[in-house]
Amino acid sequence: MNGWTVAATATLAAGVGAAAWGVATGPLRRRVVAQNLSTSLACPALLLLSEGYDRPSYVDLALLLALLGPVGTLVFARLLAEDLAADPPRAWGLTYAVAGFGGVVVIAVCVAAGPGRALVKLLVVGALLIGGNLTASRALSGGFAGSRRG
Amino acid sequence: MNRRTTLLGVAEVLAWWAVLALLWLVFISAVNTLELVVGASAALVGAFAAWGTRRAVSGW
Amino acid sequence: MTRRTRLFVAALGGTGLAVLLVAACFCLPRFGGAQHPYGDRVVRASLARHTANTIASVNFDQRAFDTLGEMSILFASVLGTVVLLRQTRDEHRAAPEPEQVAVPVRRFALLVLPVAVVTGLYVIAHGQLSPGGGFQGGVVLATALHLLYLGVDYRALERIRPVGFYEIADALAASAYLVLGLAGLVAGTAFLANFLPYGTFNTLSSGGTVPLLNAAIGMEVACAVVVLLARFLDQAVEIEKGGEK
Amino acid sequence: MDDPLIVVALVLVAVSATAAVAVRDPARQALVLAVLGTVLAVLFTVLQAPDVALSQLAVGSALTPLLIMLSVRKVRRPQRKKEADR
Repeated sequence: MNGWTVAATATLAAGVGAAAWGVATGPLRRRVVAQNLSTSLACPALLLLSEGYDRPSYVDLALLLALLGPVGTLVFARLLAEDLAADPPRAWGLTYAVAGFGGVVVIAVCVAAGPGRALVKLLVVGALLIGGNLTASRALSGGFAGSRRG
Repeated sequence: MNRRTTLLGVAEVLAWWAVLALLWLVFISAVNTLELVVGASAALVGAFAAWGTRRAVSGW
Repeated sequence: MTRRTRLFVAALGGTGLAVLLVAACFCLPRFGGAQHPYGDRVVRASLARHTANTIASVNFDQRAFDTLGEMSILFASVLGTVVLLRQTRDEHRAAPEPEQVAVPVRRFALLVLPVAVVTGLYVIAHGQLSPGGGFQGGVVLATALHLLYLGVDYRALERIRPVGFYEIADALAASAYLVLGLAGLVAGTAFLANFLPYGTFNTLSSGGTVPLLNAAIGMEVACAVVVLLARFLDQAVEIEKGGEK
Repeated sequence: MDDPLIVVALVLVAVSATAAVAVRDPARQALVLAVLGTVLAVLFTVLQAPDVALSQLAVGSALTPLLIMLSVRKVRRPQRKKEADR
């Protein structure tokens, strides 16, 4: 164990654990937000693990999750639009907090990586992660207005 | 499709190609000729995908 | 035999099985032990064939025949879906209605789609070097295409997704895998043997047939998933009960 | 087993898998299933199996939810139409 893996353990236990609890209980508006946050917390955890195990190729995992996690949330935002329109989720504070946490992790991993192409790759992952997270939250709270059938 | 839209389309594909080729260059770990050739072609596929989707969206 | 005796026999058998399983579990090697007889041999073999990612070497070289089976399973299941979810005589198609999507979501989808395509191709091309490969990259490619449904609407997706083309490409990719296997026979070795030169370790051209088989699987998976999702989307969005209106 | 990281990942998988079975509504089940996919990918990463983790991420994060939710929409549609006609 080193500092990176300890941080990853804490992120998983506190963050993803809370998200797993949130997605399993409560009203639908809470569940979709928890699902969105679970991917945006697991992605920093994967970045931390990649750094902790000292395996740069594990960054691909975080890249894929940052890319596909928001797509998964878009699926729910799109196909549950009618249920969510009646009871839209409001959790912008939490969303921004998690996005900020993702940013902090990306910056920390970037500092550890040092200048080079690997740094730019990490920044791309970070941009996809935060941008995707915020866009997915936007989609959940009324991103699909006139959804009757299409 | 007149000359102006053709030129705009070509410019759009080229711009996307440049961005995506840079992205490939960032993803890979070691650079060599074959890597660059494969990256350039993959970026071309991505650029055409971008062009095609934009056309599909605004083309009605 | 009465119901009671049958239950007794079943309970006896169940308990015996449970005891044997638990006893067997105690004889297993410890979790994460230091001895990996199979792993050591696999790593040695994959390094001898200049394949940096051992998993890719197992999937597409040492056990390429297993992958052929897996690919056939995917192919057959997609075929089954196409047959099952076809439009029957008592159903009709209703044109999907346009969807109003918030502008940031729509822009996000249009921006991320090409990025996801390039990422999918990157994952396929580097299957023999880093984690990833044909299956993972193919799924990413197919998912990327469906961003157009999620971020815009189904009509936009239908414009750039001729299903017939993907069906043909799926079949072509599946046969490309077979042809690469048969090429081994022609080259004088065995079916699906790694007959090409191994190349320089840790470059894109290393691993002999591994990158080519990887590419075939990537194309097969991407097209198969697109066809599969096309059937599901048709059913969920367009096809409705009741005859022609 | 003495690595806390592995223990945390295993517990997360056990909890979300149990929740996926316990939740009754298919749409909510799909939500739990998406989280289960992510957590499983983390477990595979912790066990040093990045290839499997990548497969799990690719399939579990977007594809499986999409298939399930499309099926749910197809099943729900006749009901909705009846409600609209009423």
